Amino acid sequence: MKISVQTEPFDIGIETAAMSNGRTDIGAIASFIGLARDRNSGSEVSAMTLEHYPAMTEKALAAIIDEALQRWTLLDVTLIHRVGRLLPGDPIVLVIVASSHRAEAFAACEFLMDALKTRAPFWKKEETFEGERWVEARESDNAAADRWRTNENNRNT
Amino acid sequence: MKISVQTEPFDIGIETAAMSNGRTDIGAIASFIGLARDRNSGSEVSAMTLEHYPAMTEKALAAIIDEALQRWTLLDVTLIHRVGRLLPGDPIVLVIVASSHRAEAFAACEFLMDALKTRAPFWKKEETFEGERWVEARESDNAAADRWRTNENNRNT
Amino acid sequence: MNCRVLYFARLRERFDLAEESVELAGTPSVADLLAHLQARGGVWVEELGATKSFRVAVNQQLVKTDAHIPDHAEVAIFPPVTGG
Amino acid sequence: MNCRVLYFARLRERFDLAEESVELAGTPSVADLLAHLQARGGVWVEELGATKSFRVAVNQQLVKTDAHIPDHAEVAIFPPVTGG
Repeated sequence: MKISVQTEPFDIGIETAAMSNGRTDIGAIASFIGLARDRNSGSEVSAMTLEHYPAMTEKALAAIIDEALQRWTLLDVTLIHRVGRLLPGDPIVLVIVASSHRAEAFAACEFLMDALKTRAPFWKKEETFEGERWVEARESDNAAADRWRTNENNRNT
Repeated sequence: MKISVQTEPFDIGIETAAMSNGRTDIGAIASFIGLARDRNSGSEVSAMTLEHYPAMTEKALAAIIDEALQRWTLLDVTLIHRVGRLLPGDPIVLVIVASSHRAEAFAACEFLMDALKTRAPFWKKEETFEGERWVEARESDNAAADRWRTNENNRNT
Repeated sequence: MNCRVLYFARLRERFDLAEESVELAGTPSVADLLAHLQARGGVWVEELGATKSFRVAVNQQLVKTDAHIPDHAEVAIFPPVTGG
Repeated sequence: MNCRVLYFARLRERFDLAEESVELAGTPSVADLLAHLQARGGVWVEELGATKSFRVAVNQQLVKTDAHIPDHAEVAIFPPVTGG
Protein backbone atom coordinates (compact mmCIF):
# COMPACT_ATOMS: atom_id res chain seq x y z
CA MET A 1 0.00 0.00 0.00
CA LYS A 2 1.44 3.39 -0.94
CA ILE A 3 -0.03 6.85 -0.40
CA SER A 4 1.86 9.96 -1.43
CA VAL A 5 0.98 13.65 -1.64
CA GLN A 6 3.81 15.33 -3.51
CA THR A 7 4.81 18.20 -5.79
CA GLU A 8 6.96 15.98 -8.03
CA PRO A 9 5.62 14.16 -11.11
CA PHE A 10 5.10 10.38 -10.96
CA ASP A 11 5.81 7.61 -13.45
CA ILE A 12 3.12 4.98 -13.94
CA GLY A 13 5.72 2.53 -15.30
CA ILE A 14 7.89 2.75 -12.19
CA GLU A 15 4.92 2.60 -9.81
CA THR A 16 3.39 -0.38 -11.62
CA ALA A 17 6.70 -2.25 -11.61
CA ALA A 18 7.17 -1.52 -7.89
CA MET A 19 3.79 -3.12 -7.28
CA SER A 20 4.14 -6.20 -9.49
CA ASN A 21 7.85 -7.07 -9.65
CA GLY A 22 8.62 -10.41 -8.03
CA ARG A 23 4.94 -11.31 -7.58
CA THR A 24 3.14 -14.07 -9.45
CA ASP A 25 -0.29 -13.83 -7.80
CA ILE A 26 -1.50 -10.63 -9.49
CA GLY A 27 -3.83 -11.24 -12.42
CA ALA A 28 -5.11 -7.71 -13.00
CA ILE A 29 -3.80 -4.16 -12.57
CA ALA A 30 -6.26 -1.34 -13.24
CA SER A 31 -4.96 2.21 -13.14
CA PHE A 32 -6.05 5.77 -13.64
CA ILE A 33 -4.20 9.01 -14.33
CA GLY A 34 -5.96 12.37 -14.07
CA LEU A 35 -4.27 15.18 -16.01
CA ALA A 36 -4.52 18.96 -16.08
CA ARG A 37 -6.40 20.06 -19.23
CA ASP A 38 -6.03 23.21 -21.27
CA ARG A 39 -9.75 23.97 -21.14
CA ASN A 40 -12.43 23.89 -18.44
CA SER A 41 -15.97 25.30 -18.33
CA GLY A 42 -15.47 27.08 -21.64
CA SER A 43 -12.22 28.91 -20.78
CA GLU A 44 -8.64 28.30 -21.72
CA VAL A 45 -6.63 27.32 -18.67
CA SER A 46 -2.93 28.26 -18.67
CA ALA A 47 -2.06 26.72 -15.28
CA MET A 48 -3.60 25.52 -12.04
CA THR A 49 -2.53 25.40 -8.42
CA LEU A 50 -3.59 22.55 -6.16
CA GLU A 51 -4.03 23.40 -2.50
CA HIS A 52 -4.72 20.79 0.18
CA TYR A 53 -5.25 20.39 3.93
CA PRO A 54 -2.03 18.63 4.91
CA ALA A 55 -3.11 17.34 8.32
CA MET A 56 -6.17 15.69 6.80
CA THR A 57 -5.15 14.63 3.28
CA GLU A 58 -3.32 11.38 3.93
CA LYS A 59 -5.86 10.36 6.59
CA ALA A 60 -8.70 10.90 4.09
CA LEU A 61 -6.90 8.93 1.37
CA ALA A 62 -6.11 6.08 3.79
CA ALA A 63 -9.77 5.94 4.86
CA ILE A 64 -10.89 5.70 1.23
CA ILE A 65 -8.39 2.90 0.54
CA ASP A 66 -9.52 1.05 3.70
CA GLU A 67 -13.07 1.18 2.41
CA ALA A 68 -11.97 -0.27 -0.94
CA LEU A 69 -10.05 -3.06 0.84
CA GLN A 70 -13.20 -3.96 2.75
CA ARG A 71 -15.35 -4.06 -0.38
CA TRP A 72 -13.05 -5.95 -2.73
CA THR A 73 -10.27 -8.51 -2.50
CA LEU A 74 -7.27 -6.41 -3.51
CA LEU A 75 -3.59 -7.31 -3.51
CA ASP A 76 -2.17 -3.77 -3.50
CA VAL A 77 -3.10 -0.12 -4.00
CA THR A 78 -0.98 2.92 -4.91
CA LEU A 79 -2.44 6.42 -4.70
CA ILE A 80 -0.35 9.48 -5.56
CA HIS A 81 -1.77 13.02 -5.70
CA ARG A 82 0.25 16.07 -6.67
CA VAL A 83 -0.08 19.53 -5.14
CA GLY A 84 1.34 22.91 -6.16
CA ARG A 85 1.35 24.59 -9.56
CA LEU A 86 0.70 22.42 -12.62
CA LEU A 87 0.52 23.12 -16.34
CA PRO A 88 -1.89 21.66 -18.93
CA GLY A 89 -0.77 18.13 -19.76
CA ASP A 90 0.75 17.56 -16.32
CA PRO A 91 -0.45 14.46 -14.45
CA ILE A 92 -2.32 15.25 -11.21
CA VAL A 93 -3.37 11.95 -9.71
CA LEU A 94 -2.44 8.28 -10.09
CA VAL A 95 -4.41 5.33 -8.75
CA ILE A 96 -3.20 1.75 -9.30
CA VAL A 97 -5.08 -1.29 -8.02
CA ALA A 98 -3.81 -4.88 -8.18
CA SER A 99 -6.13 -7.85 -7.76
CA SER A 100 -6.43 -11.47 -8.81
CA HIS A 101 -9.30 -10.65 -11.18
CA ARG A 102 -10.13 -7.74 -13.44
CA ALA A 103 -13.67 -6.93 -12.31
CA GLU A 104 -12.45 -6.18 -8.78
CA ALA A 105 -9.46 -4.15 -9.98
CA PHE A 106 -11.65 -2.00 -12.27
CA ALA A 107 -14.39 -1.47 -9.69
CA ALA A 108 -11.98 -0.55 -6.90
CA CYS A 109 -9.97 1.81 -9.12
CA GLU A 110 -13.09 3.69 -10.23
CA PHE A 111 -14.44 3.74 -6.66
CA LEU A 112 -11.18 5.21 -5.36
CA MET A 113 -11.30 8.03 -7.93
CA ASP A 114 -14.98 8.78 -7.26
CA ALA A 115 -14.38 8.82 -3.50
CA LEU A 116 -11.23 10.94 -3.81
CA LYS A 117 -13.09 13.48 -5.95
CA THR A 118 -15.69 14.06 -3.22
CA ARG A 119 -13.87 13.32 0.06
CA ALA A 120 -10.15 14.17 -0.18
CA PRO A 121 -9.35 17.80 0.76
CA PHE A 122 -7.83 19.16 -2.45
CA TRP A 123 -8.87 22.37 -4.23
CA LYS A 124 -7.91 23.60 -7.69
CA LYS A 125 -7.42 27.23 -8.62
CA GLU A 126 -7.17 27.86 -12.34
CA GLU A 127 -5.33 30.62 -14.17
CA THR A 128 -7.35 31.72 -17.19
CA PHE A 129 -7.22 34.65 -19.58
CA GLU A 130 -10.01 36.23 -17.55
CA GLY A 131 -8.04 35.84 -14.28
CA GLU A 132 -7.78 33.33 -11.47
CA ARG A 133 -10.77 31.26 -10.34
CA TRP A 134 -11.44 28.44 -7.92
CA VAL A 135 -12.81 25.37 -9.65
CA GLU A 136 -16.39 24.63 -8.58
CA ALA A 137 -17.32 21.14 -7.44
CA ARG A 138 -19.38 19.23 -10.03
CA GLU A 139 -22.73 17.69 -9.31
CA SER A 140 -21.68 14.82 -11.60
CA ASP A 141 -18.88 13.96 -9.15
CA ASN A 142 -21.36 13.68 -6.31
CA ALA A 143 -23.57 11.50 -8.47
CA ALA A 144 -20.60 9.29 -9.37
CA ALA A 145 -19.67 8.86 -5.69
CA ASP A 146 -23.30 8.15 -4.76
CA ARG A 147 -23.47 5.22 -7.21
CA TRP A 148 -21.30 3.22 -4.81
CA ARG A 149 -23.86 3.74 -2.07
CA THR A 150 -27.08 3.03 -3.95
CA ASN A 151 -25.88 0.50 -6.45
CA GLU A 152 -23.36 -1.61 -4.59
CA ASN A 153 -24.22 -5.01 -5.93
CA ASN A 154 -24.34 -4.07 -9.60
CA ARG A 155 -20.77 -2.86 -9.53
CA ASN A 156 -19.35 -5.62 -7.43
CA THR A 157 -19.55 -8.47 -9.96
CA MET B 1 -4.67 4.43 -32.13
CA LYS B 2 -2.22 1.58 -31.66
CA ILE B 3 -2.83 -2.15 -31.94
CA SER B 4 -0.03 -4.64 -31.49
CA VAL B 5 0.14 -8.42 -31.23
CA GLN B 6 3.68 -9.27 -30.16
CA THR B 7 5.89 -11.71 -28.31
CA GLU B 8 7.91 -8.94 -26.57
CA PRO B 9 6.94 -7.43 -23.20
CA PHE B 10 5.45 -3.93 -23.09
CA ASP B 11 6.03 -0.99 -20.76
CA ILE B 12 2.96 0.87 -19.53
CA GLY B 13 5.09 3.96 -18.79
CA ILE B 14 6.41 4.19 -22.34
CA GLU B 15 3.00 3.50 -23.90
CA THR B 16 1.26 6.05 -21.67
CA ALA B 17 3.87 8.70 -22.44
CA ALA B 18 3.59 8.01 -26.17
CA MET B 19 -0.14 8.67 -25.90
CA SER B 20 -0.04 11.79 -23.75
CA ASN B 21 3.23 13.59 -24.47
CA GLY B 22 2.70 16.96 -26.14
CA ARG B 23 -1.08 16.88 -25.62
CA THR B 24 -3.01 19.14 -23.27
CA ASP B 25 -6.56 17.98 -24.03
CA ILE B 26 -6.46 14.62 -22.21
CA GLY B 27 -8.08 14.73 -18.77
CA ALA B 28 -8.23 11.02 -18.02
CA ILE B 29 -6.20 7.91 -18.87
CA ALA B 30 -7.60 4.57 -17.70
CA SER B 31 -5.52 1.47 -18.24
CA PHE B 32 -5.49 -2.23 -17.59
CA ILE B 33 -2.77 -4.87 -17.49
CA GLY B 34 -3.62 -8.56 -17.42
CA LEU B 35 -0.85 -10.79 -16.06
CA ALA B 36 -0.10 -14.51 -16.03
CA ARG B 37 -0.78 -15.95 -12.55
CA ASP B 38 0.88 -18.84 -10.78
CA ARG B 39 -2.46 -20.55 -10.05
CA ASN B 40 -5.64 -21.22 -12.01
CA SER B 41 -8.62 -23.47 -11.28
CA GLY B 42 -6.90 -24.97 -8.27
CA SER B 43 -3.61 -25.94 -9.95
CA GLU B 44 -0.17 -24.41 -9.89
CA VAL B 45 0.72 -23.04 -13.31
CA SER B 46 4.40 -23.00 -14.24
CA ALA B 47 4.00 -21.39 -17.68
CA MET B 48 1.45 -20.73 -20.42
CA THR B 49 1.53 -20.46 -24.19
CA LEU B 50 -0.74 -18.05 -26.02
CA GLU B 51 -1.84 -19.09 -29.49
CA HIS B 52 -3.79 -16.83 -31.83
CA TYR B 53 -5.31 -16.69 -35.32
CA PRO B 54 -2.99 -14.20 -37.00
CA ALA B 55 -5.19 -13.32 -39.99
CA MET B 56 -8.09 -12.46 -37.69
CA THR B 57 -6.55 -11.09 -34.49
CA GLU B 58 -5.83 -7.49 -35.47
CA LYS B 59 -9.13 -7.24 -37.39
CA ALA B 60 -11.02 -8.41 -34.30
CA LEU B 61 -9.17 -5.98 -32.04
CA ALA B 62 -9.76 -3.09 -34.47
CA ALA B 63 -13.49 -3.93 -34.60
CA ILE B 64 -13.70 -3.87 -30.80
CA ILE B 65 -11.91 -0.51 -30.66
CA ASP B 66 -14.22 0.89 -33.38
CA GLU B 67 -17.19 -0.09 -31.27
CA ALA B 68 -15.71 1.70 -28.24
CA LEU B 69 -15.08 4.81 -30.35
CA GLN B 70 -18.72 4.83 -31.39
CA ARG B 71 -19.99 4.46 -27.84
CA TRP B 72 -17.73 6.95 -26.07
CA THR B 73 -15.82 10.12 -26.89
CA LEU B 74 -12.25 8.90 -26.72
CA LEU B 75 -9.02 10.69 -27.59
CA ASP B 76 -6.79 7.65 -28.07
CA VAL B 77 -6.62 3.89 -27.47
CA THR B 78 -3.64 1.53 -27.21
CA LEU B 79 -4.14 -2.22 -27.18
CA ILE B 80 -1.20 -4.61 -26.95
CA HIS B 81 -1.58 -8.39 -26.60
CA ARG B 82 1.31 -10.79 -26.24
CA VAL B 83 1.51 -14.26 -27.77
CA GLY B 84 3.96 -17.14 -27.25
CA ARG B 85 5.23 -18.65 -24.02
CA LEU B 86 4.83 -16.62 -20.81
CA LEU B 87 5.75 -17.23 -17.17
CA PRO B 88 3.77 -16.37 -14.02
CA GLY B 89 4.12 -12.63 -13.37
CA ASP B 90 4.54 -11.79 -17.06
CA PRO B 91 2.17 -9.17 -18.47
CA ILE B 92 -0.18 -10.53 -21.17
CA VAL B 93 -2.38 -7.64 -22.28
CA LEU B 94 -2.34 -3.85 -22.01
CA VAL B 95 -5.28 -1.54 -22.73
CA ILE B 96 -4.92 2.24 -22.37
CA VAL B 97 -7.78 4.66 -23.06
CA ALA B 98 -7.47 8.46 -23.09
CA SER B 99 -10.50 10.72 -22.83
CA SER B 100 -11.45 14.16 -21.61
CA HIS B 101 -13.34 12.72 -18.65
CA ARG B 102 -12.79 9.77 -16.35
CA ALA B 103 -16.19 8.05 -16.62
CA GLU B 104 -15.73 7.52 -20.35
CA ALA B 105 -12.12 6.36 -19.98
CA PHE B 106 -13.05 3.80 -17.30
CA ALA B 107 -16.11 2.50 -19.14
CA ALA B 108 -14.31 2.14 -22.47
CA CYS B 109 -11.28 0.44 -20.89
CA GLU B 110 -13.44 -2.13 -19.11
CA PHE B 111 -15.58 -2.64 -22.24
CA LEU B 112 -12.46 -3.27 -24.35
CA MET B 113 -11.23 -5.93 -21.91
CA ASP B 114 -14.63 -7.62 -21.68
CA ALA B 115 -14.99 -7.62 -25.48
CA LEU B 116 -11.43 -8.86 -26.03
CA LYS B 117 -12.00 -11.72 -23.58
CA THR B 118 -14.95 -13.04 -25.60
CA ARG B 119 -14.23 -11.96 -29.21
CA ALA B 120 -10.48 -11.82 -29.91
CA PRO B 121 -9.03 -15.14 -31.16
CA PHE B 122 -6.48 -15.97 -28.47
CA TRP B 123 -6.21 -19.28 -26.59
CA LYS B 124 -4.14 -20.13 -23.53
CA LYS B 125 -2.53 -23.47 -22.85
CA GLU B 126 -1.21 -23.90 -19.33
CA GLU B 127 1.66 -26.04 -18.10
CA THR B 128 0.79 -27.53 -14.72
CA PHE B 129 2.26 -30.25 -12.53
CA GLU B 130 -0.46 -32.56 -13.89
CA GLY B 131 0.49 -31.76 -17.51
CA GLU B 132 -0.58 -29.35 -20.22
CA ARG B 133 -4.19 -28.18 -20.51
CA TRP B 134 -6.14 -25.70 -22.59
CA VAL B 135 -7.79 -23.01 -20.48
CA GLU B 136 -11.58 -23.26 -20.60
CA ALA B 137 -13.62 -20.14 -21.36
CA ARG B 138 -15.38 -18.77 -18.28
CA GLU B 139 -19.10 -18.16 -18.10
CA SER B 140 -18.30 -15.04 -16.04
CA ASP B 141 -16.49 -13.56 -19.06
CA ASN B 142 -19.59 -14.02 -21.21
CA ALA B 143 -21.68 -12.41 -18.49
CA ALA B 144 -19.23 -9.48 -18.28
CA ALA B 145 -19.40 -8.94 -22.05
CA ASP B 146 -23.19 -9.22 -22.03
CA ARG B 147 -23.49 -6.36 -19.52
CA TRP B 148 -22.58 -3.95 -22.32
CA ARG B 149 -25.52 -5.20 -24.36
CA THR B 150 -28.24 -5.28 -21.74
CA ASN B 151 -27.15 -2.46 -19.51
CA GLU B 152 -25.81 0.14 -21.91
CA ASN B 153 -27.13 3.26 -20.28
CA ASN B 154 -26.09 2.44 -16.73
CA ARG B 155 -22.47 2.19 -17.71
CA ASN B 156 -22.35 5.15 -20.00
CA THR B 157 -22.67 7.94 -17.43
CA MET C 1 -14.24 25.56 25.42
CA ASN C 2 -11.75 26.47 22.76
CA CYS C 3 -11.19 25.24 19.23
CA ARG C 4 -8.87 26.06 16.40
CA VAL C 5 -10.70 26.85 13.14
CA LEU C 6 -8.98 26.54 9.76
CA TYR C 7 -10.24 27.90 6.42
CA PHE C 8 -9.15 26.65 3.02
CA ALA C 9 -9.23 27.63 -0.64
CA ARG C 10 -11.96 30.11 -1.65
CA LEU C 11 -13.21 30.48 1.95
CA ARG C 12 -9.73 31.36 3.22
CA GLU C 13 -9.54 34.07 0.56
CA ARG C 14 -13.07 35.36 1.19
CA PHE C 15 -12.53 35.57 4.97
CA ASP C 16 -8.92 36.71 4.47
CA LEU C 17 -8.10 34.32 7.27
CA ALA C 18 -6.34 30.94 7.32
CA GLU C 19 -6.77 30.09 10.97
CA GLU C 20 -8.17 31.44 14.24
CA SER C 21 -8.94 30.41 17.79
CA VAL C 22 -12.63 30.44 18.78
CA GLU C 23 -14.15 30.30 22.29
CA LEU C 24 -17.60 28.73 22.64
CA ALA C 25 -19.74 28.06 25.70
CA GLY C 26 -20.76 24.55 26.88
CA THR C 27 -20.44 21.52 24.61
CA PRO C 28 -21.03 23.05 21.20
CA SER C 29 -21.96 21.35 17.93
CA VAL C 30 -20.71 22.35 14.48
CA ALA C 31 -24.03 24.18 14.04
CA ASP C 32 -23.27 26.26 17.15
CA LEU C 33 -19.86 27.20 15.75
CA LEU C 34 -21.42 28.17 12.41
CA ALA C 35 -24.03 30.33 14.17
CA HIS C 36 -21.22 32.02 16.12
CA LEU C 37 -19.33 32.77 12.91
CA GLN C 38 -22.44 33.93 11.00
CA ALA C 39 -23.13 36.43 13.81
CA ARG C 40 -20.13 38.37 12.51
CA GLY C 41 -22.28 39.37 9.53
CA GLY C 42 -20.99 40.38 6.07
CA VAL C 43 -18.96 37.76 4.23
CA TRP C 44 -19.48 35.27 7.10
CA VAL C 45 -23.23 35.21 6.52
CA GLU C 46 -22.78 35.21 2.76
CA GLU C 47 -20.50 32.17 2.77
CA LEU C 48 -21.81 30.12 5.70
CA GLY C 49 -25.56 30.64 5.23
CA ALA C 50 -27.84 27.61 5.03
CA THR C 51 -28.07 27.82 1.23
CA LYS C 52 -24.31 27.78 0.71
CA SER C 53 -22.32 24.66 -0.06
CA PHE C 54 -19.35 24.02 2.22
CA ARG C 55 -17.84 21.16 4.20
CA VAL C 56 -16.74 20.86 7.81
CA ALA C 57 -14.12 18.52 9.26
CA VAL C 58 -13.57 18.02 13.01
CA ASN C 59 -10.14 16.62 13.85
CA GLN C 60 -9.61 15.87 10.14
CA GLN C 61 -12.82 13.88 9.69
CA LEU C 62 -15.72 15.12 7.54
CA VAL C 63 -18.78 15.61 9.77
CA LYS C 64 -22.37 16.85 9.59
CA THR C 65 -23.47 20.03 11.34
CA ASP C 66 -24.94 18.13 14.30
CA ALA C 67 -21.50 16.74 15.22
CA HIS C 68 -20.13 17.65 18.64
CA ILE C 69 -16.88 19.67 18.82
CA PRO C 70 -14.51 18.36 21.52
CA ASP C 71 -12.42 20.82 23.51
CA HIS C 72 -9.16 21.77 21.71
CA ALA C 73 -10.52 20.31 18.47
CA GLU C 74 -9.19 21.31 15.06
CA VAL C 75 -12.18 22.33 12.98
CA ALA C 76 -11.77 23.00 9.24
CA ILE C 77 -14.31 24.75 7.05
CA PHE C 78 -13.82 24.54 3.30
CA PRO C 79 -15.57 24.48 -0.09
CA PRO C 80 -16.60 21.14 -1.66
CA VAL C 81 -13.36 19.49 -2.75
CA THR C 82 -12.11 19.59 -6.35
CA GLY C 83 -9.03 17.36 -6.48
CA GLY C 84 -8.33 14.39 -8.70
CA MET D 1 -17.70 -24.59 -54.14
CA ASN D 2 -14.48 -24.74 -52.21
CA CYS D 3 -13.42 -23.31 -48.87
CA ARG D 4 -10.34 -23.44 -46.71
CA VAL D 5 -11.05 -24.59 -43.16
CA LEU D 6 -8.69 -23.76 -40.27
CA TYR D 7 -8.69 -25.30 -36.78
CA PHE D 8 -7.16 -23.72 -33.69
CA ALA D 9 -6.07 -24.58 -30.18
CA ARG D 10 -7.75 -27.62 -28.60
CA LEU D 11 -9.71 -28.42 -31.79
CA ARG D 12 -6.54 -28.43 -33.90
CA GLU D 13 -5.02 -30.91 -31.46
CA ARG D 14 -8.15 -33.09 -31.26
CA PHE D 15 -8.50 -33.25 -35.07
CA ASP D 16 -4.72 -33.42 -35.51
CA LEU D 17 -5.26 -30.99 -38.35
CA ALA D 18 -4.48 -27.26 -38.71
CA GLU D 19 -6.00 -26.66 -42.13
CA GLU D 20 -7.77 -28.39 -44.98
CA SER D 21 -9.64 -27.69 -48.21
CA VAL D 22 -13.31 -28.69 -48.26
CA GLU D 23 -15.62 -29.07 -51.29
CA LEU D 24 -19.34 -28.43 -50.72
CA ALA D 25 -22.28 -28.42 -53.14
CA GLY D 26 -24.41 -25.34 -53.90
CA THR D 27 -24.31 -22.26 -51.66
CA PRO D 28 -23.65 -23.78 -48.26
CA SER D 29 -24.14 -22.30 -44.82
CA VAL D 30 -21.87 -22.83 -41.82
CA ALA D 31 -24.40 -25.44 -40.63
CA ASP D 32 -23.94 -27.35 -43.93
CA LEU D 33 -20.16 -27.35 -43.45
CA LEU D 34 -20.54 -28.59 -39.86
CA ALA D 35 -22.87 -31.40 -41.01
CA HIS D 36 -20.29 -32.36 -43.63
CA LEU D 37 -17.54 -32.51 -41.01
CA GLN D 38 -19.69 -34.39 -38.45
CA ALA D 39 -20.38 -37.05 -41.08
CA ARG D 40 -16.77 -38.11 -40.64
CA GLY D 41 -17.78 -39.55 -37.25
CA GLY D 42 -15.47 -40.08 -34.25
CA VAL D 43 -13.78 -36.99 -32.89
CA TRP D 44 -15.63 -34.79 -35.44
CA VAL D 45 -18.99 -35.68 -33.95
CA GLU D 46 -17.63 -35.45 -30.43
CA GLU D 47 -16.29 -31.93 -30.88
CA LEU D 48 -18.77 -30.38 -33.33
CA GLY D 49 -22.02 -31.83 -31.96
CA ALA D 50 -24.86 -29.49 -31.10
CA THR D 51 -24.11 -29.64 -27.38
CA LYS D 52 -20.46 -28.62 -27.80
CA SER D 53 -19.21 -25.08 -27.42
CA PHE D 54 -17.16 -23.76 -30.33
CA ARG D 55 -16.96 -20.64 -32.50
CA VAL D 56 -16.91 -20.17 -36.29
CA ALA D 57 -15.41 -17.28 -38.24
CA VAL D 58 -15.95 -16.78 -41.99
CA ASN D 59 -13.30 -14.59 -43.60
CA GLN D 60 -12.07 -13.63 -40.10
CA GLN D 61 -15.46 -12.52 -38.79
CA LEU D 62 -17.34 -14.38 -36.05
CA VAL D 63 -20.64 -15.68 -37.48
CA LYS D 64 -23.62 -17.81 -36.47
CA THR D 65 -24.28 -21.20 -37.99
CA ASP D 66 -26.87 -19.84 -40.44
CA ALA D 67 -24.23 -17.64 -42.15
CA HIS D 68 -23.54 -18.27 -45.83
CA ILE D 69 -20.04 -19.38 -46.87
CA PRO D 70 -18.83 -17.59 -50.04
CA ASP D 71 -16.74 -19.49 -52.55
CA HIS D 72 -13.03 -19.52 -51.63
CA ALA D 73 -13.85 -18.35 -48.12
CA GLU D 74 -11.52 -18.89 -45.17
CA VAL D 75 -13.55 -20.60 -42.45
CA ALA D 76 -12.06 -21.03 -38.97
CA ILE D 77 -13.45 -23.31 -36.27
CA PHE D 78 -12.11 -22.89 -32.75
CA PRO D 79 -12.95 -23.16 -29.05
CA PRO D 80 -14.37 -20.17 -27.14
CA VAL D 81 -11.50 -17.70 -26.82
CA THR D 82 -9.43 -17.37 -23.65
CA GLY D 83 -7.09 -14.42 -24.22
CA GLY D 84 -6.64 -11.31 -22.12
